[in-house]
Amino acid sequence: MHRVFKLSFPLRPAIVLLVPVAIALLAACTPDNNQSTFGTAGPIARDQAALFKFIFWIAAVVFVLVEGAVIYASIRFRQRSSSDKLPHQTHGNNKLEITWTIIPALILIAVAVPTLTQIWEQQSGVPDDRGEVLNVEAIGHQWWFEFRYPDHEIITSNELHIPVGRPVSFKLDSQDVIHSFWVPKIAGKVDMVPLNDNYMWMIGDEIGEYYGQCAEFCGIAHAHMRFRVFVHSEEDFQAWADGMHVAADAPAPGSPEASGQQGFNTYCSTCHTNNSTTPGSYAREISFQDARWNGWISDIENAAIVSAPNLTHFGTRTTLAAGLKELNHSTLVDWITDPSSIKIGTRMQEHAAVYNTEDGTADLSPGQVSDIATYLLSLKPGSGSGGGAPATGGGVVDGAEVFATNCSNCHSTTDIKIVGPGLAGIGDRAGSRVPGLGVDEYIKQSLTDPAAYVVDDYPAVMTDWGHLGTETIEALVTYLKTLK
Amino acid sequence: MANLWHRLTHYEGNGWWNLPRSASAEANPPHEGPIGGAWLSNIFRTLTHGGVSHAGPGFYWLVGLMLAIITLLEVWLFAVEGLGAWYVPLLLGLSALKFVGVVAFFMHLRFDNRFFTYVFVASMLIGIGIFSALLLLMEYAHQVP
Amino acid sequence: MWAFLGSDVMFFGAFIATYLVYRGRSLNGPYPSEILNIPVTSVSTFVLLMSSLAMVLGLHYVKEGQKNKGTLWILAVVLLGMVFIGFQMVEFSEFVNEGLTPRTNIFGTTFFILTGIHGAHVTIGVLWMAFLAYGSHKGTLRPDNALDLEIAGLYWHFVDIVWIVIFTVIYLISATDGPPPGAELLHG
Amino acid sequence: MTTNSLTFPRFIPRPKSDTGIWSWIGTVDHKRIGTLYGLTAFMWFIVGGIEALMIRVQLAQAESTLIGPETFNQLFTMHGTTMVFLVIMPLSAAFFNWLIPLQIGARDVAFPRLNALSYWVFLAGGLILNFSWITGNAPNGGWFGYAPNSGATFNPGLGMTYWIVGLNILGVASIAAGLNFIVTIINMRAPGMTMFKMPVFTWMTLVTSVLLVLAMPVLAVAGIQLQTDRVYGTHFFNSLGGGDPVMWQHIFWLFGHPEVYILILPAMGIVSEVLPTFARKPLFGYPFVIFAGIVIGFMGWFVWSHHMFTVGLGPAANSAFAISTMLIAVPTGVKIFNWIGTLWGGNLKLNTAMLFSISFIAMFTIGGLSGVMHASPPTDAQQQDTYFIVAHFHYVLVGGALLGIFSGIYFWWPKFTGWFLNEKLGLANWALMMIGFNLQFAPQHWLGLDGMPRRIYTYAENMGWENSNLAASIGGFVLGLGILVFMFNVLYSKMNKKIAPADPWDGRTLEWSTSSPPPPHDFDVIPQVQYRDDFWFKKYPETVAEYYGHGDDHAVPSGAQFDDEPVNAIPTVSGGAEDHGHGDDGHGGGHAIHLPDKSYYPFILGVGISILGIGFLTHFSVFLVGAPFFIWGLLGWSLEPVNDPA
Repeated sequence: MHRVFKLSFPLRPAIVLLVPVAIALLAACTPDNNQSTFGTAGPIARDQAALFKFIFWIAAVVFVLVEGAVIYASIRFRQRSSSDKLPHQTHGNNKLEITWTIIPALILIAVAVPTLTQIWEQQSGVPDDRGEVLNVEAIGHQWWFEFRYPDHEIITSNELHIPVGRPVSFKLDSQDVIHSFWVPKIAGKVDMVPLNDNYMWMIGDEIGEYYGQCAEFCGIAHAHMRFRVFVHSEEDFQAWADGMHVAADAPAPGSPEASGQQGFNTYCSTCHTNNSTTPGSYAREISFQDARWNGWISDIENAAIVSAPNLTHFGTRTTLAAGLKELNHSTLVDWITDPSSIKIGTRMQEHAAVYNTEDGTADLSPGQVSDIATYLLSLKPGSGSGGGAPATGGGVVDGAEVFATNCSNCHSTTDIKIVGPGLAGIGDRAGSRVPGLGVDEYIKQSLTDPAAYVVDDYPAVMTDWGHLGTETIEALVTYLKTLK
Repeated sequence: MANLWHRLTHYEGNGWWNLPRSASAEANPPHEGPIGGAWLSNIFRTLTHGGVSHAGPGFYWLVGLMLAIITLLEVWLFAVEGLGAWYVPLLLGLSALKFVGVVAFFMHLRFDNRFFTYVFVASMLIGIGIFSALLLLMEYAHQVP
Repeated sequence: MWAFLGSDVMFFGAFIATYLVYRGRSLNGPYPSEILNIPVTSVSTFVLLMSSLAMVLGLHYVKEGQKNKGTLWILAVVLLGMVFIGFQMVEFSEFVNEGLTPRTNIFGTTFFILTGIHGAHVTIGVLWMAFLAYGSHKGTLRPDNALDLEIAGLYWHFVDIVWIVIFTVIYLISATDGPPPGAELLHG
Repeated sequence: MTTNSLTFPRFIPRPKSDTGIWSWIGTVDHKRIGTLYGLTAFMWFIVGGIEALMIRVQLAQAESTLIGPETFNQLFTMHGTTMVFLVIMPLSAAFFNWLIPLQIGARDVAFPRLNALSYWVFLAGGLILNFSWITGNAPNGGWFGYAPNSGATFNPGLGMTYWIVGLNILGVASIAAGLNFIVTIINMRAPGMTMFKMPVFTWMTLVTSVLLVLAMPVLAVAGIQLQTDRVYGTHFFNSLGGGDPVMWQHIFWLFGHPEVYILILPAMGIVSEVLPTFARKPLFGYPFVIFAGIVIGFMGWFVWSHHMFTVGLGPAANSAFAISTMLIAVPTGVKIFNWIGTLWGGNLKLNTAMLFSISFIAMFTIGGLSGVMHASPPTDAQQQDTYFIVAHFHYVLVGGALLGIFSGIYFWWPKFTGWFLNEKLGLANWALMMIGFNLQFAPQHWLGLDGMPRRIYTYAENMGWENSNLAASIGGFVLGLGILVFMFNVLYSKMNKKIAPADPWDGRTLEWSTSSPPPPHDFDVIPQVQYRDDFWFKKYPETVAEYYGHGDDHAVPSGAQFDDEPVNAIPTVSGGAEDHGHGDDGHGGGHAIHLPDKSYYPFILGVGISILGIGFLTHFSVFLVGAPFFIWGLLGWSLEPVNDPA
């Protein structure tokens, strides 16, 4: 047996212990990596990294001392030959015990002081001496992020734009499960807990594009729940914010964009809004998002409507599917055709009627998909003329477009019930709803005084759309009557 | 301090950790119940049966009566309006009294080791500690804007 | 047994803490103030308290070797325990009739689960005591193995003290709880 | 003992045979139950290891599509649950069962039938949990089961129900085992063994048992609440109904953090036995090691919110828990320093068991230091839910608990079986495990700091995570190879038996005083205890003065007076023999050795409990099947005397 002991070359534990150290040196932390916590671009992340390094070096010293002692003792006091001599049978040493109780305690106090300082700096509200605060509400959804700018009345998704050097105050919420909001290079994470308002703040002090990712396990597509943060110069940020209120140019008739718009309005606009540029669209989109959520939670099995990212000015984005892929025509076509080829588990594929096919791919021809993609990529702040809400433009008002803009979040053009009734065949039945009201009169009354008559089993939630103007409403009525 | 240390760490005749090995070593516990110790027990023992070492039915009836009175008192407090902020602490105090009453005078396991009593008391302390902390956290621990 | 009771302390502690955390968070009625019936529950609390008294007396007589008195008092424990469970069943069905179920609101959730689990403990205790009463009647429960009864008694007293806490916390303290301030605003 | 004169019909005869399957099903022998625990836990260890390797295969390269997200979520959920509840805890329980009666000089545990029940219930819980794989509905909400992601709305399958039912059944087993060992350690010590003469492993078992008994009910509450939410539509964690998902996190971690110490303290106990034996000197600072253990056990209750630093508890709560978390590092450090003190100046036999123990100190230190790094909420904000945390707790649980357990296996194997494990293969086993383990988990530190979140089934190519992940995956397979070498070692050593004497390592504690393997009744005569490490000091009486002698410090002197007193000065049971080595059996008789008779009822009750558990998963009518078993087991148990009248 003793031969075996001799074979256990005593340096072996030393070598094995050195492995992690060696790896540490080899894999020296690389701040260039997209989510490195060391490539900091904001004061919070910088403080956190500095605190980490402070603790790390203390730990390194302790590590070397302790492991050194273990290795030294293992070698120095190993059994030589077969000497069975008994070592001194000590029971311990009280002075030593007290020493090595107090020294770690002192070290921990040294760690605790900067820790507490930073906790109170970072977690007790946004500082008011660092510049004008930008307020953002970030909302986690399975599996994408929604960003609302209450000051600017902007809603967007998956790509967050902030101005450089200004504190951004986040109100974090979630609509479904717990998510976590994390931009490693700018600030550590804070969880998004449903109906538990959480707050954090951050400053991005270097212009650039940064990666963010959901860090709390949130279900099947957790790995794919990412986002981007763009830190702009103040001017660029203003330009972006202003652009978000400029409507996209209407597609030229007959162009692929126009055909794509048609497709979008038919298949996508039930859940996706793509034109939140006009005054009032901010509040409306929030209420739609709530309605979509209620549509899903109240009947998960058969929901025809789910929460979905706002696609306003989608063409200005750089990424697809919550920061997963570079956004271009071919990735977008892949995405629309079969979302699970990029991201498994999307609500879109699960619930949207257009994916109700044998293999789960979209029930669209390649041409249609391509047109929709082209249309979406064309969504950018327009030249300013002729765009905007159709109601404000001159000339012929397109009822279909008005419907897609204003109504399709709650009403489908088929028989499917979303929030309100599906409107296929409305022209046939509108005349018999209220005695004395003809088809046109009934539809008009429903639009301008919706509470006057509510169809059974539907909630009386529709608002007065009289502000659209007579001309628009006329066009809408004409369009609605064509629905079969 | 040194004395305490010795009592804790070393075996000395009646040290805290000198736990008898079996039932026979502690056949007659010095006092009833784990809580309150000899002090509380002796008071009631004197009150009820003049220092007889064994509690009798009379003693139990008396404790039962007191518990019933406390319950009535609680219900009366409930009926009385206008106690305001005193209401909850008063009730908690009274029910703590009942709690101790039952534990101290009804519950005693003669042939069990004192260590188990410590386990129970420790669990009470840990339980009260962590669950109060939990209440505080759920009530007040929130991020501010 | 004390150690087991320590375990049970944590068990009930967690439930009671849950109740307290969620106290006053119900978003819709019926609220505690509308539904709790303090006088009736006071009676059932009294019943359970007296069962503890019966318990110690039973134990006392069994130890003294007075078989018949012992059996009688243990039977009294069983009876009082059953009365308590009866009260609880009446209370539960009453609440359900008035529209409070575990699904109605968070008060219903925490109330039913906490008192229900306590009721399950009482039921186990009643069965245990019935078993021992039978043993006492048959003469197998004697002074020399009164430890069995003593352990069961500890359990019984523990269930009683848990009820003392529940009665105070759920009934007396919460009896005036109405809707939380701004409940209707939360989700409107 | 109490109702034996009742003439209820015996439902089934008592098992009598000492061999064959029925003797195992009816066994109440702590050694056999320990073996069952060990074998079952090792089986789950292989299952959990395969799950881990599948995770590593999927993550070895970027954008891998070998395993889909659904399966991946099930894999990491079951890997965590299995390794915590079905491997480390029961492996520790195997050591408790085998060693506690031997170390305290008893013939069995306090409640042998409860002990058997605890095993059968554990087996049932493990089977129910893993049966979910066969149904394709394995739990997928993470081992932490955060609501609402684990609730019925977002997780409609049966998976999380399996998880809840399985864990609650395992909880019953743990509470039963915990109670049993508390009572055993308190009531059944050999005459003269005061609390501060108990072996450290026994002490750590006691602390662990208390933690088990107090922590598992909290998990049960969490499980019941989640279950009623899922099945009956209550609102405990449903924020739409007034509940709060943060509450789940609090309750879960109220259980979860003591659980961490439940996992690590037994390994600390094992190491505290192995190091002194092979250093051939007593444990350095015995009372300090024990107090550190008690303090850890107590403080472990007040640090749970450090799992929730990013939940948004606000600065005050985060500060408080940061401080309490850092404080708990102090007693842990004390233990590590005392182990080094034990090595220092020793005469170290560097065999496999010792190498595992030394590696334990080294690896656990790394886990402890990285723990301090995220005890600080600001740095934790970057590290929470990243691979840094994964690396940290694997250094604690693999580098700590598992290495400790392997050390214990090599150390006590001769005692358990009567033959040695091969040392050369043991060295290979150790080296492969250490290399593989470090290669797997050291790079994960960097992955975490590079921003790789946990629980993602795939990652993009441009993140710079490929190399480290590949290294980790290779390390995983090296570690797996180490485990294969261990299994081969067992087979090889069994075929080439090298018979072990009663005291192969020149041991220190009472278990080495009886034969290897011990007889069914453990000790022919119950030992009388005079000293800490009584067996050692009786072998080397000349060292007594050296250990207890009056030195320059004052930790011992007055205590030594008492420690040195002959045992008859210590109150013992009536009838205790006064001369050394001729004690009675602890029951005052001193003649016949009474062992508890075998019984089928623990098994029947276990079957009943598991069928009732299945009822929650399937249909309430299954209760009707389970209830008879349950009642039969309970009644039979109550009416059957522990021992038949001789």
